[in-house]
Amino acid sequence: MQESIIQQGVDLLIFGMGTVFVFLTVLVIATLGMSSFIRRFFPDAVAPVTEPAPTTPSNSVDPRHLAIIKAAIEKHRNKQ
Amino acid sequence: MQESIIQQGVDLLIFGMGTVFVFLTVLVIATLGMSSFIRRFFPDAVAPVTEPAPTTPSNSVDPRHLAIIKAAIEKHRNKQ
Amino acid sequence: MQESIIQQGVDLLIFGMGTVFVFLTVLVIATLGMSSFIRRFFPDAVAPVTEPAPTTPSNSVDPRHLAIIKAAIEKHRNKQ
Amino acid sequence: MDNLLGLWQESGLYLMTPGQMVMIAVGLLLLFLAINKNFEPLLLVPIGFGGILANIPGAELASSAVDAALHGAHPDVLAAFAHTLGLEIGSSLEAVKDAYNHASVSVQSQLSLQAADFGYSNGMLYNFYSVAIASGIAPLVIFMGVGAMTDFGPLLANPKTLFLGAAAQFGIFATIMGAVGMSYLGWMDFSIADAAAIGIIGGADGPTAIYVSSLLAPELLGAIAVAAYSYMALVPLIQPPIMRALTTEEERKISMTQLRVVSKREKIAFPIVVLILVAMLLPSAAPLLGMFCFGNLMKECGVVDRLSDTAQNALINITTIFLGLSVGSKLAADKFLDPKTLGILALGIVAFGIGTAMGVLMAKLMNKFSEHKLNPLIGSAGVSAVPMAARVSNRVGLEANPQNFLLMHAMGPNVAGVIGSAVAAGVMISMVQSMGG
Amino acid sequence: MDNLLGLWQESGLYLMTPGQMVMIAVGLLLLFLAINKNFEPLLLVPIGFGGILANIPGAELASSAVDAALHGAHPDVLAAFAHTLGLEIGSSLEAVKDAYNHASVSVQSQLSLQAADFGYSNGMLYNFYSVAIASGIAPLVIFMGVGAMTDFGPLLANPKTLFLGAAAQFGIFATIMGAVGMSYLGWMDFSIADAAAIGIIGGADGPTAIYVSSLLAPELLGAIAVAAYSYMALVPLIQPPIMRALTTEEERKISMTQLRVVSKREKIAFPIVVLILVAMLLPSAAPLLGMFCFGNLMKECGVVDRLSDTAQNALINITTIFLGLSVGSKLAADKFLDPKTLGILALGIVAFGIGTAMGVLMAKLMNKFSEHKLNPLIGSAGVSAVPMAARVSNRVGLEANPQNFLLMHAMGPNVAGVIGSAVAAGVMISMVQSMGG
Amino acid sequence: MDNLLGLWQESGLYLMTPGQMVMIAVGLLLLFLAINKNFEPLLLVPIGFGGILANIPGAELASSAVDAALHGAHPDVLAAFAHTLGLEIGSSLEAVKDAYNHASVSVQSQLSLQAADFGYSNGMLYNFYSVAIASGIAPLVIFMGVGAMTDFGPLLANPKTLFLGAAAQFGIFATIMGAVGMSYLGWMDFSIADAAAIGIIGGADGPTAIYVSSLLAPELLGAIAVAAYSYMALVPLIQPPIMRALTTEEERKISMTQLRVVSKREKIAFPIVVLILVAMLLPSAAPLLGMFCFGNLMKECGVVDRLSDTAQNALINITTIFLGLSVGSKLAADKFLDPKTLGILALGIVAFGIGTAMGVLMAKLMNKFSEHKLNPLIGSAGVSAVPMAARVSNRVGLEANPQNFLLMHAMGPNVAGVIGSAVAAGVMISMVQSMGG
Ligand code: NA
Ligand code: NA
Ligand code: NA
Repeated sequence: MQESIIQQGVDLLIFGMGTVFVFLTVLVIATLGMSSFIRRFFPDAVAPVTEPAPTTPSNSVDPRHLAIIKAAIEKHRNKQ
Repeated sequence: MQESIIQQGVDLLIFGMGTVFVFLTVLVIATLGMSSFIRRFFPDAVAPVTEPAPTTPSNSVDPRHLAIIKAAIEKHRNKQ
Repeated sequence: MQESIIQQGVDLLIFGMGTVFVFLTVLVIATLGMSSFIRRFFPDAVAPVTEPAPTTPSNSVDPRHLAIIKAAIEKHRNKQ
Repeated sequence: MDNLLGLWQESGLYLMTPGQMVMIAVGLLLLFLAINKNFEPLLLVPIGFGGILANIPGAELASSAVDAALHGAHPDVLAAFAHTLGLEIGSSLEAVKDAYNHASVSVQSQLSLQAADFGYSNGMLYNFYSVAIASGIAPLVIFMGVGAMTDFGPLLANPKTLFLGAAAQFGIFATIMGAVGMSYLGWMDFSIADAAAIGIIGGADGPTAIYVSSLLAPELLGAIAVAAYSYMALVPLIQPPIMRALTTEEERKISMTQLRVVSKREKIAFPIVVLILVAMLLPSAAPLLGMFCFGNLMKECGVVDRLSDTAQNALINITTIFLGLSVGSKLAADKFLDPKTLGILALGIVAFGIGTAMGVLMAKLMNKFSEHKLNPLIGSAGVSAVPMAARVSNRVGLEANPQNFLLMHAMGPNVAGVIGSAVAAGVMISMVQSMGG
Repeated sequence: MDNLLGLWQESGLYLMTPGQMVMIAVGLLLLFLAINKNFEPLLLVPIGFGGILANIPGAELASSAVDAALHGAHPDVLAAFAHTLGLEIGSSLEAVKDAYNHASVSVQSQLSLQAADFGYSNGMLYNFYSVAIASGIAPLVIFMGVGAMTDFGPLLANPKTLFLGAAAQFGIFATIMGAVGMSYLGWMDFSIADAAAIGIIGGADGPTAIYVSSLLAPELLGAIAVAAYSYMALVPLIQPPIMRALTTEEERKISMTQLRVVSKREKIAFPIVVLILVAMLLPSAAPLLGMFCFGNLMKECGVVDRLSDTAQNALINITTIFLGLSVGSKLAADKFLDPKTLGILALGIVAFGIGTAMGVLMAKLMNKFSEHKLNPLIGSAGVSAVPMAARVSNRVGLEANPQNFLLMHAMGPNVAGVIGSAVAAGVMISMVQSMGG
Repeated sequence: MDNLLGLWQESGLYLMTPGQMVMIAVGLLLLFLAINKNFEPLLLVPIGFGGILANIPGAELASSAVDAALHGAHPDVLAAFAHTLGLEIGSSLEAVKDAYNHASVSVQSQLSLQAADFGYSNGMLYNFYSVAIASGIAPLVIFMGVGAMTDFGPLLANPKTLFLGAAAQFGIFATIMGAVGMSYLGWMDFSIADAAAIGIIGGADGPTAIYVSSLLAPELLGAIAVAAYSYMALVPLIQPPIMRALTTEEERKISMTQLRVVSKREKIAFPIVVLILVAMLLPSAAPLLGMFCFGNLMKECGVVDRLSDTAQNALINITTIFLGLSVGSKLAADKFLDPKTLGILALGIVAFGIGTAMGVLMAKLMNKFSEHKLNPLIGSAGVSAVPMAARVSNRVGLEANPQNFLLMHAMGPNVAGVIGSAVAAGVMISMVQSMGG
């Protein structure tokens, strides 16, 4: 039993880590294939621009837009 | 059994279509009655305007407003 | 039984009202203690402003902002 | 022809009972009050509509599968039910119904599966009720949302207004005495649990009333909820005469000093303080006050704004829709059209009146012992009915002194009343359950 | 090594059946149509994706615990199931499956607990299906949201367009005849309940179709939903040839008078009128039309805008996500790859065609008796498929007369079609259930 | 007097155990860290608050009806339970508890009904846990929302960074070895299922950790979730020393070429490619990766923006509130205050450290074979902890070279780490369940 839990841990380590590497390796290959296929046969008419900022998952409102809107409101209020 | 399913289908056709027509006919009458009652006894003070555009169920933001807001943001950004 | 329901009602009245007063009295004391502790040891760097308007639970959009935004849209529309 | 006859015999006109017709009229009345008179429309529109749906004859939207099977009363079904209930085969429908209502939960759940075997299923509104109210979840989620919309600033600036919120809860307990008195006199047949559930109308707080009555007196829930929301809407009519009668012109003119500035940190600490006191003193109030404080903490802590926004909008709105329809399911004619409903309506308005009076009198009492005078008009806001009662205090105050804005001062007792009735709810649930009520 | 072998034997490549491969391709096709061709993407993206998930071999996402246990087919499990089902120990897997499918609800729920005892659990999509569709709740909530997005103004301005919405429902019933005919000829094995569920495709209304088939023919739900949404997306291709064939150039040029102004009060009263008629005449349509009218009342009454907004946005979106994935669970290969699916696809397009034709012909018939001529092109909008069919009417109208804007006129029959098919759904559910279908 | 005594004996002060007091302090600490130190507040505010609620003495909010009945320990109840469990009447409370914990699901569900017969009901948090976590739904819905917020652009521009996400998962498996080692040495009593659940902390991904531990080690879920979120918040402290120790100044200065433009079509195709690989190679990862890819497809496909918005906002927020409170229910003192918790906290931080190190070392290894040099600092982002770890890579990179912006480059391994740990989760669930763990 004590032996066996170590054995089970080693099994998890080997097969688990192996699966992760195999799966992600296949995914690298598939992704490269998919990308080159699409870039070759279905290029976009207009080149899209990569987003300049990173995704910030916990923040759903674009802070720049927020700032602009706030500024607009502020300005309007000052005029009154 | 084979006879019977045809019979059941015919029953559905006759009573189903009949119910649809009867129900909607009663609804036409009830609606006309309701409308004339309301227009006679509870006319609106100010005539409301019928919406100029059709309902677009799959689009929850008024596209015109969106365009205006976008334009405003754009303008503000250009000023900076 | 008839006696007993009156007795139960009186029990509820006495212990219920008593608990409400005891609990809220303790809460008054705890709140005063908490406030004086915080004001003494963790005063805010900048004094916050109390909200000028009452909470209006059933209205989730600040009506003033709404008015400003509407005005902005109106203005933009007129320019077009 | 059988089909045509069948359709006619399944039509509402053929099946409708006078009771259902009356209840449909009641539903229409609630819609009218909500839409035209602005009576708590967020709740009364769904409740009124749900009440009409619950009374559509033949649709059985508010019935469980077992109710529907009993209503169908097919001999095979009754025989099977009688067997499960340990009755002799051939028992009357009444006997089966009676045994079912007194059966244990495990037997009821067996009957439920049996009804499904016979092809019966729960009605739509019954399912809504089970998920939203019987589980207790909808009132708690709404309370969390209310917490996220509540500003304790005015209360923190003047904590002694909590006493006003405490005093106004006397309306709850006086109403309980009224209900048990009616039972004692033989006018009504209210149990102590019923009486407690009726009393909570005096808390002037919708989710608390629904939560308590779902636990203590589910069959009265429809009448209690309708009474609670209707009287909350009627606060501008109910309170002012009482407030004027109990105060002098001089008292109504008392001008209160401006509230001090309350810091963000105090506002964050307050829900935690309440929570800890609940944990130490009154565990039975933990579900209600726990969720309320959680909502308020989300609002004030400033680091989970997206959760707070959702609790105040999408989540509370979704829950309100289903809560309202579910309450409507309790407006089925056979449950609602009962003399008890009249008793509940009568007791409910008394509850509001007494709560109002006690709040005002408490303020006058506190003025005897305190240097900083309170305007006693803010005492009536202690019943809660947020924010209506606070607005009433302000309005009556302005009549006496056009320069005297009481609104912010009245918000303190107003939110104190929410805490007060949640405390009362906790202690009542705990006491009634230990009375075997 | 055992582990390595185990992993390989659990991998999709080892386990995948040809049927699953085909269904994954079908799922990808649905995604392609939704994303690239804009085929009702709000539903077909979740349905297509759910369909792929349901066909991942070994993951059993669309299976109940009992299905998974039967698929595992361990002798101990089969023996226990056979015992519960009253079969002799050692019964074949087929015998156990068969007995399970015909067992009563209480026995099935016992097996469900037994499967849990053996460590099996329901798949993710199976759970979604149970909660969202088997309970009936998701289609009803979506219908409520659609109600909150529907403007009955054009219909109220010209109520007789309701007849167009009635006539177009003939597509439903003609399709039922087609389905029973196929059964009669021995081509397919549709029961009367199956036939009714297939017919409802002709209602051109997604939630109605899903609601009806979840009650009458759950095993056909996948095919019926896919057919309904696909053909709704194809309305711009299906309808115009039929419309042109049945009308003359002159008729298509008919110009209609501008619609009168409809007051707020009429719009508020309309859903209540519909509800009362349902209560009096057709209780079986109460769930669908009740929720639809409730949504519309929330929109129009103007006092519960926050509820109406939520019903139109957060709530309908959340429900759509789970409804779509749940429908996808019914695209599992062993259920979907059946000759019946071909029959359903064939009958569905006929249903759309007949509904379109009858709407147009009804408009022509009404013109014979009425002074105010209708442009018969608006008749085709009576099938519903909101708002696509109304746009098609407008577009075909503009071809004939570039000054003639039919869009608002076509919205009347368009929303009438929604009511019409909900009425048809109610009467069919009621009749089929009383046929013992 | 009985009532007064009853109230006191039901009060928290009378009932509170030292353990509950400690756990309330832990809950307050979590709130402090979340609110003042910004430790993953979206999760730790609900978890901390839920933890306090779960430890309110007498409220039994985190207990099932059966737990509450066992806690009450009334002789009649124990006798009835003993009978159902097949024990002799008069068995000790311990014996009944033990038999209950080892009973089959069907027997447990019988006891549950029996407890209801005696008037016990599930606590609020227990219900939240059952619906949100035990069903598996809440972590999956959050994963869908995360998918809808993830931009795979940087990963698609440089797919070989997937290897960094793979290498960092070594933290998971090394931790498993640590846990089984502790068991081997007799320090702790972790089963292989416990070890796997603890290992997943190294995946640095909240929903994955909660999903895995709800399946493999529900009683450890509280500690695992607290460890996972706390260490994710501590990434800016944990990672930099390791990153600096394993890299030279030169390596940290490596400047990477700008990422290529990735087309919309590639972004749409990527989640579908992942899904198909999952279907072919690793069905056990289908729930997690399926929902993740579904969320991402909704975001990228551009035709279901309203669903994507809801998945990213209302739906994920609602789910987060209930997920957090549910996790809090697992902070009840009798479960959490166990030496195992210390073991979990110790192992968790090791897991983060090893994952970070392996990511960095993998980047250095890849540089040996590749022309386009990677800055090894982006390797540490492979543990996921999105987007914190990527920001740490950027910050440490700027220290070495103020012109070198690594943020976008680090987002590739960062999201690769999410996929990597979902794959690891799938393979572990499948292997452990087949080990009979
Ligand atoms: Na109150
Ligand atoms: Na239709
Ligand atoms: Na990870």
